[in-house]
This record gives sequence, C-alpha cells and structure tokens, in this order.
Amino acid sequence: MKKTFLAVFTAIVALYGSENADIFTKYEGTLRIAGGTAHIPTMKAVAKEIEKSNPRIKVAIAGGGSGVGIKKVGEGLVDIGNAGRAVTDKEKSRYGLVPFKWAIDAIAVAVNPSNPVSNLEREKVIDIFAGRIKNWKEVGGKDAPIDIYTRDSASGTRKVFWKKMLSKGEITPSANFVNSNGAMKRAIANDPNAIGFVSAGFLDDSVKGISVDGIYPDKKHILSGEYGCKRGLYSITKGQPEGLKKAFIDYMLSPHVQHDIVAKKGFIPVR
Amino acid sequence: MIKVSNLSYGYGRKYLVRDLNATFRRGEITAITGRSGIGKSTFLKSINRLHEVERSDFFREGRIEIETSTLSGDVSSIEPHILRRSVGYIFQSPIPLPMSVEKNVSFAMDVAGCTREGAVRDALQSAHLWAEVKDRLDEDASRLSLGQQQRLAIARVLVMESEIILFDEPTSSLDPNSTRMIEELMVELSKEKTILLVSHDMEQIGRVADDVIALEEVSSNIR
Amino acid sequence: MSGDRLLLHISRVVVVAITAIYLSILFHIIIKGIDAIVSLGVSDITPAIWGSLTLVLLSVTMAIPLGVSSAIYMELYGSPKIVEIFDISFEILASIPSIVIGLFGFATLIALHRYIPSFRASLLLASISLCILVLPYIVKATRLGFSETPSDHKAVAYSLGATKEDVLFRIMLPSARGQIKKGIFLAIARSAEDTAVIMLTGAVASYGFVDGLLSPFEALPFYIYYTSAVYSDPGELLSIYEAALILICLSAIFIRLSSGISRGGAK
Amino acid sequence: MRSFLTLSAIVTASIVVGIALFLLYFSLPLLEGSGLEKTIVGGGDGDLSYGVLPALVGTLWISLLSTLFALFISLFTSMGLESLSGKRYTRFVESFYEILSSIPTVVYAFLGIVLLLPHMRALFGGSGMSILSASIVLSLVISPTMILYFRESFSTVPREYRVVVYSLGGDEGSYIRRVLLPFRAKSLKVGTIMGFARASGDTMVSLMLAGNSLEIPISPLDGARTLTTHIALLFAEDFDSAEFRSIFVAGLILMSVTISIIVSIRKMGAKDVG
Repeated sequence: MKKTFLAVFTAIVALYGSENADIFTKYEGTLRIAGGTAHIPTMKAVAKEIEKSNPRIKVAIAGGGSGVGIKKVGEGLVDIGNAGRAVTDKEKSRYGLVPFKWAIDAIAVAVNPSNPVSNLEREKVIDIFAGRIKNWKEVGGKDAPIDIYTRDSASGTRKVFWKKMLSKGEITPSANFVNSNGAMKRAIANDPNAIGFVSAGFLDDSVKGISVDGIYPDKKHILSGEYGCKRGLYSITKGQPEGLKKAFIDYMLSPHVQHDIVAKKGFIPVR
Repeated sequence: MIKVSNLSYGYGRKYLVRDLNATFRRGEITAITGRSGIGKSTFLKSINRLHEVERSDFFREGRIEIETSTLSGDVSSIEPHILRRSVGYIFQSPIPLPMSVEKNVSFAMDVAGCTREGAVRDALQSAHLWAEVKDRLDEDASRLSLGQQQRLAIARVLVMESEIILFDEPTSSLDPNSTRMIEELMVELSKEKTILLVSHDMEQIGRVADDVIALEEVSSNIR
Repeated sequence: MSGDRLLLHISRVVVVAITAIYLSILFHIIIKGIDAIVSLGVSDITPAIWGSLTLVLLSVTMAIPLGVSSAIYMELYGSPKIVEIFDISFEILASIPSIVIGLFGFATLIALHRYIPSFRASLLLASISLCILVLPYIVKATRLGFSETPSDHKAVAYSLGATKEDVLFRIMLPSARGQIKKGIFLAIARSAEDTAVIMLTGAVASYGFVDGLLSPFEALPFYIYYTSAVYSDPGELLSIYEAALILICLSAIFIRLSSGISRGGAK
Repeated sequence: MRSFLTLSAIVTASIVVGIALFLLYFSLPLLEGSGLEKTIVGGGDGDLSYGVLPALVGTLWISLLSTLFALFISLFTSMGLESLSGKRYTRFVESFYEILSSIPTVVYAFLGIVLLLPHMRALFGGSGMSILSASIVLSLVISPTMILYFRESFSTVPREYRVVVYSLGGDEGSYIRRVLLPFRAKSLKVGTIMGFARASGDTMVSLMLAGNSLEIPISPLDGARTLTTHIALLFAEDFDSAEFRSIFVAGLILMSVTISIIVSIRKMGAKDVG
C-alpha cells in the first residue's frame, strides 16, 4: 500500500518537476468555484498560492452547499463544484460530472468549549437532534436547554450526518439554520448551550468536538473506520477537466497541497 | 392684420364673450377694455392659442383669422408653435426665463432653429435696453430691474420679427418711469405692426391707443 | 389635563432614551471602526470597497438615462391613463422587497444561461438588478422636478413659439436638475447599502479586485453579512466594523447631499 | 428620439410585469393540483420538507411585532420632538435621524449579533436568535424613516392651532394629544403602513437574527424564517426541486403584499410612498 502511494508521489513530482504553484504560469483567467463549505478554507489557501505565483489567474470561491456545487457545475454556472458527499449516479449521468476526491473528512458533533459534556452515546445524539432530549442535564451537563443548530437541504455535511450519525432520524424543525460550516462554527462558539455538527477540519479551541460512543473523530479513528460518520471531499468538473481546471485539480492532488495544506487544515489527505 | 368674426368663447359650459366682431389693422394700437374677469387676457390668448396649454376646458366658436407676410388663415388651422412665432405676447409681469439675458432674447430663435447674427443686439436695441445690458449679457436675467425685465420681455418677442404683438397689461407692475418707456416703445413698434393692448388704465389708453374695444357682459352665459 | 402632561413627559423620556440608544450604537461603530482602520489598515477590504464603488457607479449610470427618459416620455406623450398606469407600476417597483428583485435577476440568469453560456452571476447581472432597484427613485425625482417647474416659465416659452419638446428640454429639464440630482444621490445610497440583491446575483466572499463585467465581485455589504456569520478571530471581527464604518460614511454622505439639495434648491 | 423615449419608458414600466410573470412562471407547477398543499404546509418525500407556511407566519410575526415597536418609538419620539420644536437643537436632531435612516440594514443586523444577542441569550436562554431579537433590531431600522415622515406631516399643521389651544388654557401636551394627533391621524396610519411594508420586505435582519428555523413559531422567543429569508437561504438549491420552486411562491406572496399595501395607501389618498 505504502509503495503505491510512493509511486504516485514520484510520478506526480516527475510529471511537473515541482511541488508548488509554478505550474500555473501558462494559464490565465478566472476560475469560479462554488458549493461545499467545508472546502472553503482549503480552497482559499490554495487560491492564495496560485494567485501569488500568477496574478493573471483569479479564483472566485463561493459557498452554498454541496447540492449547490453539483447543480451549479452541472449547469455550467461555475467551473468547479465542491461537494462534501458522493455524487449520485443520477447526477453523474445527467450532467456528465467527473468527481475528484481530494480529502477524507469526518463530521463531528460539536459543542461550545465551555460545555462539560465531552462524550455522548449515539442514541442520545439522535434523541437530542430529534428534540426528544431538551436539557443538557439529561446527558450529564449543566441545567440548561439545548440549542440545536442545523443546515439547509443543500448541505452535504447535513446529508451525510443525517444518514450516518442520525440513521436518517428527524432533525427538529425548531432548530436554528445556518448556511455554512464556518457559520456553524461561529454560532456554536457564540452559544454556550449549542450543539451542532461540523466538518472535523473546523474543530479548534472555539468549538469542541465530542466523542460518540467513546470514539473521538480524529485521524486514527477515521482511518480505522471506528468513527463511521465520515465522507470524502470532492471537487467536480463537467466532463474531463482541461486547461486551468485540470491544472487546479492536479494541484489539489499534488503532494505539496495534500500535505502542506489539506492535512494542515485538519483533513486526511488521499495521497 | 387680425379679423375676428362672430367670436364666442368661454370655459367649461360658460360663455365669457359672445359674437364679437372686430378687425385689427397693421399700424394701429387697439386697446381692449372691460371689467376684470370678463376675459380680456383670454381673448389675447385665444389669438395665439396660449390658453390651450393652460386650461383644457376652453372652447371657442366663430373665426379668428390672421394675415401676415408669412401666414394667413384661421388660427386653429395653424400649428400652435408656428402661430406663436408670428404673434408675440407680452405678459403682465415680465417672467424672465431662468437663464442669461442673452439666452432669454435668443430663446425664440433657438427653439425655431434659426439663429441670425446680431439679432440679439438688434432686438435689445429696438427694445431700448442695449445700452443698459450690453455688458451684462451673461448675467441671469432675473438680476435686471423690473422695468428692464419688461423691456427684455419685449426684446425676446422682437427677435421673432412677428408682425402682431399682444400686450397683456404690460405696465401694471411697473413704476411710472418704466411705464412711460414701455408706452413709447409700443407707439414706436405700432408703425410696423398690429398691436393689441389689454389695459384698465383709461389714461394710458388715451395716450397710446388708436381705437378701443370694450368687451361686454354676456346676457345668457350658459351654453 | 394630567393625562396630557403625562403623555408629554413620556414622549420626552422616549426621545432621550431612543436618541441615547442610537448614539451609543453609532459611537460603538465609529470607535471600533477607527480602531480597525488604525490597527488593520484597509488592505483586506480594499477589493470590497472597489467592488461596491464599481457596482454603484454601474447601476446608477444605467438607471439615470432609463429613469429620466421614462419620466420625459410620461410628460410628453403619456395620456392620463398611461401616466397613471406607469405611476402605479413605479410605485410598486419602489416597494418590492429587494430580495424579490434579486430573485428576478437570478431567475433571468437561469433562463438566459441556457442560451448564452458565458452569462453567469456577475458584476453585470448585479448592476442590472440594482439598476431596477433604484430606477423608481430616479423616475420619481424627475417627475417631481417637472411638476415643480413654474408654469409661468412654460407659458412664456410657449408664447415664444416653443413646442412641447422645446419646453421640456429647455425649460423643464433644467429646472428639474436639482430634484434629479437628489434622486441620483438617493439611488447611490440605496444601491451601496443593498445586500439582498447582490447576494443572489454575483457577490462572493473572496475574489480580489473587480476585473470585468462578467466576473464575480466583492462588495462591502456582502462582506459584512458573510464575515459576521463565519469570522474566526478578533481581527476578522474588527474588519467587519471597518467595512461597516466605511459603508455608513458612504451612505450618510449621499443621503445628506440628497436632502441638502432639496432644501436649498427649491426656489 | 421619440422612439428611444418610448422604448425606455416601456422597458422600465414593464419590469414590474416582468417580475410578476417570472414569479408566476416558476411557481405555477407547484400551485397546480395537489402541489398546492405541499407548497404551503410542506410534507415532501425528502428528509426536510419545505412549506412556505412557516415562513409566512414568521413574516407576519416579525413585521407586526417590529412595526408595533417602531410605532411606539416613532410616535413618542416625534411627539417629544414636536414639544421641543423651535429650540435650536431640533434641526440637529432631525439630521441625526436622517443619518440613522441611511445606515445600511446589514450593519444594524451585524450590530444585533454582537450587541443584542448576548443579552437575549443571558435573559431568555437559548441561542438568542428569535422573532423578538429580529423585531427589536428591525424596529430600530424602520423607526428613523417613520420619525422623519411623522415630523414632516406635523410640520404642515397650521401654527394658529397651537395659539388657540394655549389661549383656551391648554398646554403643549393638550395641543399634541387633542389637536395634532387627531388632525394627522391619516399620516400616522400611512407612515405605519409604510413601516410595515419595509419590515415585511427586509431580508438581512431576519436572516442574521431570527434563527431561520422551519417550525411554525408560536411565541416571540421562537426562532423563525421569513418569506424573504426563505428565498435567501434556498435560492442556490437544486433548480428542479420543489424547495427551489417554493422560493418563487414566497416571492409571489411578497409581491402581492406589496401591491395590496400600495393599493390601500392609494385608497387612503396619500400618494407619496417612498
């Protein structure tokens, strides 16, 4: 396994002879990216490097959610769509979409750092999001009502979380809706009684990820499969990518980006 | 020349004047008198059809024919703006347009699209205003004195070289001195033109008019 | 009588309280905003500032000829019936929630994109949508200016042989200039502050400097909206105040200008 | 020249019709047959169902509550200013309210997040995002315009009325309560309706402060989404989905509200809506 990885590394390094953004020198123009919001910090960092090495390239990054990314790239409204879930066969065949997975990410149940709760049974998580458990003291916290935060239907994070963590259980409609991973993190950081779900890459000292059934969503547990609520982060093109789009996708998969950006942003590189 | 035959007019369903017959000749000043509200201004405005832009309920029966070197026929058969270029009108108050002295005088030429060299100067000279304003042509016209403004209004009309000029109580807002200047001007202009003067002032009429028409009360005024 | 006095006292207390609330809000922004400008400089939000300026310039430039000529048309050729229909439709347009106008822009985009693939959410689309948003202000101001033209001036012009067109272009339009300017300043203030329209038609969180009509763009109000939902450190939070202060200054200047003209210009 | 004028007039005047037609075109498939019920109350086959009913109720809650607050604020403020009128600082105070009316809505909403939400959280618990929070901030947004409108209508009341009231032994309070307010009742109504129109059409304050939840709100402390935020949250959805199309229904409802407000103001005889 390790050998194959190494082989790919060497192949890529040999192909481009460089690990940084120099490969973009022969392109110019605007690259429009939209969709999954878990992707945004990584994409922004990559865009900064590209624009620095070649000011004639501009990268516009918008959120919207995975559904939006898939739909927009399919309709040709953007060049690259981002999704935090797999593209369905229906979507693939309808638009001729080609997805590239460039990271593995877990979706963590997240609370405010001041919350003493740091582990929940999966059943309790399901009950909390369904609105059946309403107070933190019922799960070992302080006596305070639970504020639930969720995302809209375009969110891939929500879709994966709903399927793999909640086993397709209901999320109470009285939950507050936010529209990106970034906004979820900000909302939970502001609200001591909050619970929500967020891409593991967004966990830091302002939002606390908690263990489910004793398993914390870190690299070890994700790779071993013990933490099941995980997904790939994809970038999608309509048809096989070429030109600037191809260069961008290749760059996302290059060892430099995989190790110096993707991994640093808290995701698990695929190469 | 203006020939009015069987003219009746009024607003809405009410007659102001019925069956008026008159002829106004070149070289004469004809004064129009009558009690206030009887429709003296309306009579003047019905000649150059200015009432049409002011009130929509105006009606007229009978004929108003004009004859100048460029136009002849009933006024209703002539395009209003062409008609008005041949029939000058001086209002009660001078009403300078919000522009420079020069632009005020050249306004009629500008809208007619025919600018003549020296026309502004000629008109101001004929209106006896040139000496006072020749260095103030770019000033806003509202900065002239009231008397000067009224002579400006006359210059503004003279530039059209119209052969008919209608004066609607032109001196009612002026001091005696300015009044005298306007009266002299009218007499001077009447040598070449047909002039109608609406006035209350019997002394003034005595001083300048060659003929007088008094508008009379209508007996049955409902249409 | 005592009821009357009580009412008076309550209202004076409310005046003081409300004024105090607004003042403290204003001071809060000004102090934090100045703090931000001093400690951060403006480099982070410069693209958004330029984006907003370009957007305002484009949308108002489009709205002026359209709005003024519509008002001229109504004045010159409109029958009373047509004028009334136009009046009502502009009144409705002026009161439609801006998000609905943004939605209209977005729906137009979806419809047009099928045929013109290069037409996407962009500066152009957002400017056109904002132009629709501010158009009624220009029409209304121009018509107000026309209606305020002294009727004496019109009568004199007619008596000198002017046609309806002459009167409009030589007398009414110059006299409406003050009101039109007022309408333009109001339109500038409105298009600078609107968030809902540009959010649906092409504003993005990060793009850099405006570089083309068909490109996405950054803008101050969208920056405030987006960043206040996702900021992750105190510096980013402070930069929101910076954007807010600049945006307030922009709007306040133009609102002041628009009302200043109306007070001084009405003769 | 004439054809250019005609063209631009037709273009500008038909925009309204164009907007209405677009909204109808996109929302018609949803309004036909059994789609109507689904559109209104929700109940799709997905894991989330979108009806516009919660948004409609949310809009009513937030715009009514904020108009109520704003009416209180602006009525008392303009009465207070009236009683102080003639004093040197009233002119200053008026330009102050003019500047307040120019502050962008998104800035008010941002200030709501940083200044109001922590207090709401401390007072009532929960996330702080609620109908109440949005309404408070929204009332601050619409009050300056209402105050300016009321002030303007007060300023045209003949000065003699005050003199008569004083000569009959009344004071400022009796003048305001017994003469000014009844005399200007229509302006007060129109100003309030205009405030309501602005409140119901606002997006940013509700989007950033009301929590956007999907449940039909029962108390002012519940979260809610409004018709406007429904559009803002879902415009980028899958173009063929029922959720996406429901935003056009929301747009249609908003437009009908606008039209009925205009009609009612016109019926009251006040032409000036701005």
